[in-house]
Parts: sequence; structure tokens; C-alpha cells
Amino acid sequence: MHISEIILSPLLALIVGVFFLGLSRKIMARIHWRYGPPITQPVIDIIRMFSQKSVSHGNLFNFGIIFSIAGSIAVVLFIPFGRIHPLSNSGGLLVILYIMLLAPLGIALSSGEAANPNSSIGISRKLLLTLGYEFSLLLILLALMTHYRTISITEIVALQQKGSWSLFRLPLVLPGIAYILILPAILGVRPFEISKAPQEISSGPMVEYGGTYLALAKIEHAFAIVIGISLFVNLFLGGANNLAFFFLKVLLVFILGIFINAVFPRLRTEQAIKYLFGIPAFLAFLGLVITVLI
Amino acid sequence: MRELELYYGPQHLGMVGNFSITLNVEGDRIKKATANPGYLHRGFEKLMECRTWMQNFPLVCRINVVEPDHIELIYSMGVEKLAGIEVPEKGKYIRSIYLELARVASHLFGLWAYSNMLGFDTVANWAMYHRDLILDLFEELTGARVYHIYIRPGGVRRDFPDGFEDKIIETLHTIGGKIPDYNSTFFDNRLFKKRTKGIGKLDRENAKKMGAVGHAIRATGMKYDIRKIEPYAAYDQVEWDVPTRKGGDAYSRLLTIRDEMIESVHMIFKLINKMPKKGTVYTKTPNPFKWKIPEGDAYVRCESSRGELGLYIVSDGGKKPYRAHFRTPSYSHGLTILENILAGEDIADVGNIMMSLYVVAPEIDR
Amino acid sequence: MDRNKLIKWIKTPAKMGNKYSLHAVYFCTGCGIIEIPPTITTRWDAERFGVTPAATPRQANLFLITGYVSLKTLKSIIRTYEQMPEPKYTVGFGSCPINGGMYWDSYNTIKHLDKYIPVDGWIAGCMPRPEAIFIAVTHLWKMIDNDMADGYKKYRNNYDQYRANQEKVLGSLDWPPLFK
Amino acid sequence: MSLALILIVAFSGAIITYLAGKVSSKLRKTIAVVFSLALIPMIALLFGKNIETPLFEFLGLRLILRINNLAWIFAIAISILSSLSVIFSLIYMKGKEKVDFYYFMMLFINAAMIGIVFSGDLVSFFIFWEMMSWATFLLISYKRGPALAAGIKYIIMSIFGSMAMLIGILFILNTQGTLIISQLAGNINLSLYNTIFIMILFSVAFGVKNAILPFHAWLPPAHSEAPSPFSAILSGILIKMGTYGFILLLYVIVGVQKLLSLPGFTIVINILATVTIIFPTFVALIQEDAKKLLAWSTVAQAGYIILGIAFGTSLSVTGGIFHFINHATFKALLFLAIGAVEYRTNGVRDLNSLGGLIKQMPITFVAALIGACGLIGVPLTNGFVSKWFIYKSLILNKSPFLAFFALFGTWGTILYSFKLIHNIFLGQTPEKFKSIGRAPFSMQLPMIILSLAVIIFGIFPGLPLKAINSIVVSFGLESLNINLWGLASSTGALNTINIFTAISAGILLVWLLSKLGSKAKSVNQDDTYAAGTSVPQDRYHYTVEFYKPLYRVIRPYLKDIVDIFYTLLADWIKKISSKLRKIYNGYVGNYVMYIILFLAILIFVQLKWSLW
Repeated sequence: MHISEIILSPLLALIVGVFFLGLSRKIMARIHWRYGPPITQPVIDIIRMFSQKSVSHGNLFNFGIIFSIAGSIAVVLFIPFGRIHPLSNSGGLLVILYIMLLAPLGIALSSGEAANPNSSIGISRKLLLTLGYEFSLLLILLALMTHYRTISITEIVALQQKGSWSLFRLPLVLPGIAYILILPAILGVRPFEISKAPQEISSGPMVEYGGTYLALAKIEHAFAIVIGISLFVNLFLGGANNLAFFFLKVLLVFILGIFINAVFPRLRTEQAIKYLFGIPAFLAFLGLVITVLI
Repeated sequence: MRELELYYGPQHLGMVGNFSITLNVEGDRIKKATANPGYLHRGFEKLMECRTWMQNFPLVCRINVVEPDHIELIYSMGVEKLAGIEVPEKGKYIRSIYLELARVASHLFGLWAYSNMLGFDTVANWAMYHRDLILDLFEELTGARVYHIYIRPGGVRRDFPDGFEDKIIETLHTIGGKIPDYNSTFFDNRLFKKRTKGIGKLDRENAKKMGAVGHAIRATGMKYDIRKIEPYAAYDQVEWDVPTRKGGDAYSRLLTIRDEMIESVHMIFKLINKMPKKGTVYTKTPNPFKWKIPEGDAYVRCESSRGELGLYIVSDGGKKPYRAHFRTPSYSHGLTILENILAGEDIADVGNIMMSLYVVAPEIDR
Repeated sequence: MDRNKLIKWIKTPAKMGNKYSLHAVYFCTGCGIIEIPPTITTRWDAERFGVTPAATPRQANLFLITGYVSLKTLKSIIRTYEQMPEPKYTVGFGSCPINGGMYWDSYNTIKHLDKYIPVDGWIAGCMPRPEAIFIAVTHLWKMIDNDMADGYKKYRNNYDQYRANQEKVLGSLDWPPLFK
Repeated sequence: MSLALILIVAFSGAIITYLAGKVSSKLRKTIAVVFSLALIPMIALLFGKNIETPLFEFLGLRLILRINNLAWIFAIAISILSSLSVIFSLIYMKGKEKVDFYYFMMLFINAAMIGIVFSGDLVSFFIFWEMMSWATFLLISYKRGPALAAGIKYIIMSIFGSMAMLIGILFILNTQGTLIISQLAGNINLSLYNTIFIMILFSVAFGVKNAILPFHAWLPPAHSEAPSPFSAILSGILIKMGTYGFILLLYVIVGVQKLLSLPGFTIVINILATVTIIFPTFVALIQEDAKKLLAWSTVAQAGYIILGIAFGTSLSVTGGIFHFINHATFKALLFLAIGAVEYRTNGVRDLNSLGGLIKQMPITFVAALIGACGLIGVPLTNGFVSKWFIYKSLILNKSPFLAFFALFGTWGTILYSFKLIHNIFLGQTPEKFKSIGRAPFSMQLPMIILSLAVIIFGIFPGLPLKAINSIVVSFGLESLNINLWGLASSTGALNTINIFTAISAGILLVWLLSKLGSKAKSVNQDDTYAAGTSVPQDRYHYTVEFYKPLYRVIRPYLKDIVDIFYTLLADWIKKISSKLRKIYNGYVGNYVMYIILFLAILIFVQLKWSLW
């Protein structure tokens, strides 16, 4: 654990995340037969938002969003990027699971004080979606932890480096597939873009955010993308020994996510939950049973 | 405090047009929906009384921005009926082709709006692009993209330019060639079906009672189309069919729109083939500043892309209409039907249902 | 990116950010809205210039008044405009908000929008083409560069006057004054 | 400090408070606070001591008081929590009727609970247990009406449990010849079936008190109907007497060695515990009464504690006992916060009619938020650490399914905790609550203290964990490598300081980042986006059926089968007894005939089989 890594890791996640936001807009534009914005557009947007004079609805409104990104930064510190893993040995996957809570919780509290029903509906949808995918995610992570007999994520990566990727290990194939199926829900892209749903509830929790708050929410979104995908890469695609290779893997998974985003409509909340409790949960459950039996 | 009053519009991404629905919701279920129109009221019918018969043309087309052509047509038809003007044969054909093009453009706009409501950006972009190709045709023909003012009493303003028919055919082939793409990404998409099936259900009796017209009533299985019942322009000259569906839900309405679009494209091909090559396109009318129309009243109707469009017009023998009243499809769709079928649906489906009924706000308010 | 632009970015990041990231309020005030979908989709692709629709006024900085403004709409426009964070820019789209346009003699429309909210630029025509929006955007860029797009400052400085005008046509408004 | 003295102080405190109430209410308040506070240092001084003193002899049974680390932890939790809720009651109970009775019962229950943990033999254990049960009944039904029904439900189930325990005690006395716990400890000499028999009997008693699933039916109405400060005690520690009983049974009386040879029993308890976690969690989701929601949440959290204790590794037992302490802090905190809201809003605790109280009651909000965070187990609160211990032990000991249900229950917890926080404190404020004031200081003080406890135990879990570790070691389980910030281990360590550093550094960083942006203008609640219109008064707050889409998916599975079973049972018994009543038709001659018939049967039986 170096102090330099503690600074480097969130910075890297931020840069990659913002780059991904730009890239996703570009790729989406190309699927739409458009030219698309410059890849730096999210940066410009964020600068613009920082310069705007927004409104604040109270102290919790300010603090919640800060808390949310702080949570994201904390998660980033626990996830290994290649060989950079500043804090990964202070509680393992269980801590990651719990700290991943802070980001949505912060947003939920912050936008709750905004007193707008749209944001409340957005939060309720977000929490329900979380409940939906968490069902499978927990089974998947438990299968991993039972298989590798450790709760440390660095150790799981190290074991994969020695042998094969988790995705290609017999007992973990089904959980791997389940993870791929719930990945859009974790990233919050369509068909699971239900918590923002601009056409239904005016971008949900972000409805009252403007200026700095919106910028912070955007940054939080960037972090969330990187966290969601790099967890998958670390757990199932063997992580990586160096940074470039790691982010290449992350990029590939992300592009897959964008394609899914492009060709599906948004589901209703109820349907999303039903789907998440269905096939992915079943696969993950079967995977866990197999893992325990072997 | 059981109820939440949620405003859906006017400033809302899920609202196409300046219209507002106040939703009383419990959880995410709508208990009561109240349409709140009036944001676009300009007093059309009053303004028309202050303008001469020909001056009214630029005005009436602005009643419906999505598809102004049918409003032009119906006003022309009203004037023709009052003044007893006949439309030459070629004019009738050109009117039909033009109106069907407008119908396709309008349905593509509807597809944009609908897919946008579902968060389906990709199809929305494609549909809007294809609509633009048709608008290009209009621009070449009339000089304007949106408000063409092409139809006039006694026919149309000018003949097709040279080779325009080929351009129409080419454009429609481009669009028609993408129909399989639309089908595979949109209409046959499993999630699309999940989102639309059983949503906004309307059975035939209720639909009739509440004044549903156009694709909304055709999606309940009723073959009701003014073009068949009371043919105008050149619709009785070619063979064509009225597409219907049984379901009565948003899904059936969408598929009806798609089938109608395909039917229109086929109809345009047939019309172009059958269109007389020579002849005038309009009958001469008197000097518009001095044009007086004999006393009398007339009710005319036509089938716009959203359904039956009617006009009751009264002349007192003067230079200006004495009274004009439009019966627009969005009025019954947007106020009566929408309010009735929204109750019991999800918040998530409001825009979805509204666009499946194809409510265009300016038509309601006028 | 040429050097001048880079220097500008470093010197005035806020201004440059505002220039190249115009998020428009999606408000279909009138028939002008029909040209917005083509502008933001495939054919014209306004996102190239950073112009995208925003879900709520809080997230936006550009307000396109697309077409005639009826009295009921005016109330919503004022509310929406006041909820936008500063700096914000307003562009009137089409002839109607300029002088009433086609509806110069209508009893229910506003003839001069800039009496009620400040407007930074106008796009004349009925309907203006989507290209006109881009021209307006480039003009707006120049105005932002020269600090001429200061409608929001005018609104702040002359708020009493604007509010008085608003109340004159709308009666008393449902919300308290924005300033003071 | 003599143990008997503590008990005397505790019981006499209750009586003196009652008598003082007859003189003046001020005196009563002072005495109640002084006596409950006095217990804290008295018990605290006993830390680390291991005393066993005989009290007196009764019918040939020696009654013994004793203290060790386990008892100390429970006793200190009881004394602190009850004094906090007495302080909270000072204003909460103002102007209510029967206040003397209320304080008497509060202090009496407090004393009885201390008696339970101090008792060194099963007889005194049972006596104190019954004292507590009956006193609790009286206090639950304090408000009458539905409260009385709740109380009766409680006492019936409680008696059932006590009877089971009594049989178990008699059985032990018959077979072992002694009831002194330290003599029984470890060298209980029973066959396998007999052990299981007494374990089941005791488990019924403790299970009723602890509300594990088949026996939970009394808890939700009781918690929601009791006065709020007492709900805090009820949920925080009173039901944990069942936990104490379980620990006593499993690790002291039966002993670890024997326990490990009975895997079936612990598996059953574990499964019951996971069901207790999952089912009430999702029932809590659909509650619309704040206290009922918390009550169901209590049932679920008790499941975690039992899961940790019954799983039987040193990691899980540590986690279980720690979770008991944590639950006492954050659940009491939540009940007190709801009590404060209830006090200010004149008894409104319907989640659908509250809202936006953050501006009016900021400190209560922060307290409730910290409580909810602890309940969820957000890192940096104590709930996280204890749950982490339990999960880790479950995962590494090949019980991923138990771990899964425990973890999934946490996500349900998030949902209902957020609903609680959101519906009361966030969103639009209803017009009638716009002018209510903050909670009085005597209500805020207990909340502040408990909030601090939640945070401090979350950041420095080593403080209580070291003491707990010594208890666990005394059970014969292996020792853990505890340090101030968690656990050092090769299979995955816990370092709360690192988490704390990471999060606080993140907050600092982002705060600085947000300072880069231009300053925001503060606006009031009415200035929110309403699609271009202004906000309608009073009808712009989303609370009703917060998680409706989920209900539609899971509602069919959520009917409380157990409760329905008990209701049916009650109906059935009523029916049978009403038929039996027909026998007593009031004619004396009939009664005489019954007696003669009965005697005739007895004589017949005796003649035939000569049983006696």
C-alpha cells in the first residue's frame, strides 16, 4: 500500500470513467447513424456544470452527493486495477459489497431532500433494481468465495492468474453467465435504465440536480461504470497483470454493454425485477449448488 | 395523504407537444388522470373569421404541425364544396400521392416519438432520418419543409417537377428497404412486445363510445377509414386495403401504424403508375382578394394520419368564412380516451400510451 | 485544437464550457418543436456541437422558445426559466415570439416575449430550418465570447420590471419572487 | 461491589420511584433518573470480575448470584439502555396517565433483567424470567385497546415458553441433581436424546422471547403498541434475554464439545434463523406504521444474532454477541427517534402522512439516519462489523446458502430503512407539520449518546470485540486475533481504520472538488421542478406504496402463515371451550353427576388395571 496508489487509483478510475462516458456517446451516435459529439464532450459538460450557479435544497442535499462519490472512491480503492490495489486487503469482497451501497444511498438521501416525487420514484426504482440484481450477484460472489475459499479479491485475481479465468472454470461457468446477464442492470443501462428514465420521471434522482451537483452526479456515474465492469473483469476475466491490459478488458466489456443499451427499450420496474429474479438468479443458484457440491 | 399529484408535462421529456396530464398516483399506479390542455390555444376558429378565404391557408395548416397537409386538404375541400369547384383528374392523383407521403412522414414521426418514450433511441433516430427524406421531397415540390401550403381550392399549387415520381419511388424504396430492420429491432423485439402488449387496452364498444378514430379504432378490429367510406381525391381509383388488428392495446395500435405505412407506400406506387401524364393540376379560382363564396354551409371529412378529421364551414356570402369548426382526432384521443385508459396503468406507460394514441397537442387546443 | 482555443480554455474554462455544452430545455412551447427532433437526431445531429436536450430546467442552460407563446404557456415558460441555473441563454425560435407572427391578432398569444423574460437571440422565419438553429448556436457562441449573452443578468437587474410585466398579463403568480 | 446490592438498588429504585410519584412528579423523575443512572457505575465496576456468591437457600435449592464477562456485557447494556430510555421518557410521558405505574414497571423490568443475567442457577433464572415476562405484559398493555390484545398475545406465548422451560429445569434437576449453572457447565451428563429434549424445551422458551420465526407472532403488535421508550428497551435488550438464554444453553450448559456432536440441532436453529431474517424483512417492507416496521425489523435482526450464535464458530459467535450490542444501540436509537417524531406530531406514526421533517427536527433526523445506517450495516457503523464477522464465518465454513440469505436480508433492510427515513424526514413537509419544533433536549441526549456509540463501535470495533473475544474463549472456542480496527486474519482481514480513511479522504476530496464549482443558491421546498408548473400544496410527496412494483412480484408469498396459524388455533380453542361450556349449565345436580361419573371412572380404572 503506497500513498501514491491511493491517489492514482481514483484518478485513473475517474479518467477512464469519463472517457467511457464520451466513448459511449460516440458509439451510440454511430449506431444511430450520427457523427456524434467529440469524445471530450463529457469533460466539457462537467466543466460547464461546475460553472453554473445551481440551487441547493439543504445541507443533506449537498452532503449526500459528496458522500456518494466518496463511497465510490472508497470502492475504487478496494478494487485492484492490474497491480494497483491500495486497500484491497482490509475486508475483501464483503466490504466492497457494502461500500458499493454508499453511492446509491448518498444519491438517495441527497435527492430525497429535494422533495421532488420524481426523484423519490427514481430512488425507489433504483433500490428495487438493486435488490433484483443483488439477488443474483450475491449468489455469484458466494460461489466465487466458496470456490476460492477466500473473501479477498486480490487473492481471487492471483488464483486466476495461476490457473484459468473463473469464467472458464467448470463450477463457475454458470455464475459467470449469470453475471453477464445482470451486468446491464448493474451498470444501469437499458433495458434496466429504469431509475433515470428521462421520458418517464424526468431523469429520476437527478431531477433537481443542476450545476455542481449534476457534475458530481455525472462523475459518480463515471465511477459506477468503472466499478461495475472492473469488478466483473477482476472476478471472472482474470484481472490483469498490467494496467493497459486490464483496461482493455474493461473497455471490451463496456462496448458490449453499449451495444445492449442500443437495441433494447426500457423495461417496466416490475418486469425488470421479475427478469432478474428469473433466469440469472436460477443460473447463479445452480452455479452455487455445483460449487458447493464439487 | 394517499395521493400524489404528479405533473406530466408541459415541460417534460416524455411529452410530445405542449400538453399536460395531471396524474393522481398511488405507488406507481395511476388512480386518475386529468388532461390539462390549453397551452396552445390561439383561437384559430376566431382568427379564421378575420381572414379572407385564401389568407386562411397559411393559418389553417398550423393547426397541426406534425401533418399540416390534411388540414390544408380539408379546408380546400370545404371551400370547394361551398364554391362548387371541381378538381381535375391529375390534381386528384397528385393530392393523393402527396397526402400519402405526408401520412408516411407523420407515421415516421409517430414512430420517433413512440420509440423515444420507450427509451429506444436507435429506432427513433432512424425514423426521424427517414422522415427527413420525405421532407426533402416536399421541399423540392413546395419549397418548404414543414408548412407546405401545396393544396389549394381546385387542386394543387403546381405540377410535379420532371422526374419527381422517380425520386418518390427511390425514396420510398430506401425507406421500405429498412422495414425489415425496423421489424427486427423494434416491432419483433421481445422487450418491445413486453412493454406494449396489454397496455392501454381499449375494446371496440368503449372505443366507439369515446370517439376513437383512425388507427385507434382500427386496432380494435373495426374497418373504419374515411378513404374507403367516403372516398375523396383519388383513393377510389386504386386497389388498397385497410389494415386492422384485433388487440386494441398499444401493441396493436403500433402494428396498425406500421401496416398502414406499408400500405401507403404500396398505394403511392399504384397511384404513380395510374396517374395521368398530362393535364392541368388545378382549376382556376377568382382573384383571392375579391373572391366571395356563395352563402351556405358544408361539412367535409377526411382521414388524416391520426384519424377522422372534419370541418364544418359556413359562408355568409362574404369574403371571409362566417364560421369554421374543426373536428380533430386528437381532441377525443387526447382528452376522453387518454383520461379513461390511463387510470390503472403505470407511470412508466403514460408517454407510451399517449403516443400510441398519437395525440398531437396543437390539434386539441387549436 | 488550435492554440488560441487552448489558451481560451485555460483562461476562461467556465465560458468555454458554457459555449460548447449547450443543454437545451425540452419544452414544446409551439409548433417550432417539430424541427427540434430532426436537429438532434441523425440528419443534423446537434450533439456534434454539444447541443442536447436536458430532462429538467435544472440541468439545462439553453432555452429554445419554439414558437408562439400562449398565456398559459407563458406562465410555464417563466417558471421553467426561473428554475434554470445561471448562466442561461434564451433563444426565440420562429417569428411568433418576436412579434406575434401569424397570430398578431390573436387574443391568447404573447406578442413580445422579451417583455416577460430576457431573450438573447432570435431566429426568424416560420418555420426556420434546422440549419438556422446551428447558425443561432454559432452566433450565441460569439455572443458568449463577447459577454453579450447577458440576458440572465438583465433579468436579475431588472427583475422588478419583468415581474411587473408578468403579473400584468398573468395576474398574480403562484410562486414567490425569484430575487430578494 | 456486591451483586445482591445491585439487585437491591435496582428493585428498590422501582418501588421508591413509585412511592415518590405519589408525592410529586418532579421527585419521581429525579429518583427514576438517579436510580437508573446509579446502576451504570455499579455494574461497570464489576468489569472483568468473576464472582459467584450464594444468596440464600430455598426449598433445598441454593440460589446463587454470579457475574462473568458474558453477564457483565448484558448487564451493562441493560443498565445503559434503560437509563437512556428513562431519560427519554421524562418528556415523552409528560401528561399521560398512570405515569407512576409506567416508571415503576420500567425500573422493575430493568431490575428483573439484571437479575436474569446475574442469576447463577436455573431457579433464580426462572424466577427473574417470570418477573420480567409479567411486568412486560403489563407495560405492553399500558395503553389498553389494541395494546391489551397485543399484551395478551404476548403473555400467552410467553407462558407457553415458560412452561417449556420449567419442564426443562425440572428434567435437569431430576437427572443432574443440581441447577447451579457453574456445576452444570460442560459436565452435563445426559444421553443424546435427552440432551436434544432439553435443548428443544429451552429453545422454545428462548425462541418465544427472542421471536425466532415460528414464535414471532407476538412481537410486531407488542412493539408497535408499547410506549416508544419502552419499545426501545423491548427491542434493544428485553428480547435479547432470549439470546442470553441461548448462549447460556448452548455454550455454558451444554458446552461446545457436546454441541458440535449434535450438528442436526444447530442446523435446524440456523435454518430457522435465516428464515427469521428473510421473511420479516420483506414483511417490514410493506408496513405503513413506523413502529411496526421497526418491530418486524427487530424480528429479522434477532435472526442475525441467533444465526451468529448458533453457527458455532468463534468468528460467528463473536459476531453474534457483537450484533446483540449493536442492535441494542441502533434499534433503540431508531425507536427513540420515532418516539420523538411521535411526540412532536401528536402521535402520528403513519409513514404515509409524515414527511419532510428534516428541516424541523434535524438532530432527530441525523440520529435516525445513523440508526438506519447501523441497521443496514453501512461501513463505519457497528452493524457492519458484526455482520461482516457473521458472513465471513458462514462463507468460509461452507455455508454459502445461509450466508446468501443473511446477505440478501440486508438488501431488504436497505429498502425498508430507506423507506422509513424517506417517508418521515425527506420529501415535502405537510402543511400541518411545518411549524413543529425540535425534539426537547432530554429526548435528544439519549439519541446523541446512542448515535455516538454506533459510530465509535463502527470505527473502533476492537473496544467491545476484545471483551467479547474473552467470552468466546471462555466457551472453549478458539481465540481471534482482534485489534482495535477489526480483525487480522490470513483468510481476509478487516480494517475499519482503512475504510474510515478511504471514505473520509474521499469526502474531503470531493468536498474540495465541489468547492471548485460556483456556489449554490439555497431555496425552499416549494421551488422544485414540477414540469413547468408550481408545486401543489400537500400533495407532492411520494410515500404511499413506496415499493409497489416489488409488492406485485412478491405479495402472494408474503402472507404471514404463522400468524394465521395461531389465529386459527385460537379460534379453534375458543370453539372447543364454548362447547365445553355447555357442560356447565348451572344445574347443581348435573355437577354432582359429573363428579360421581368421574369417581366411577377412576374406581373402574383402578379396579381394572390397578394403576395407583
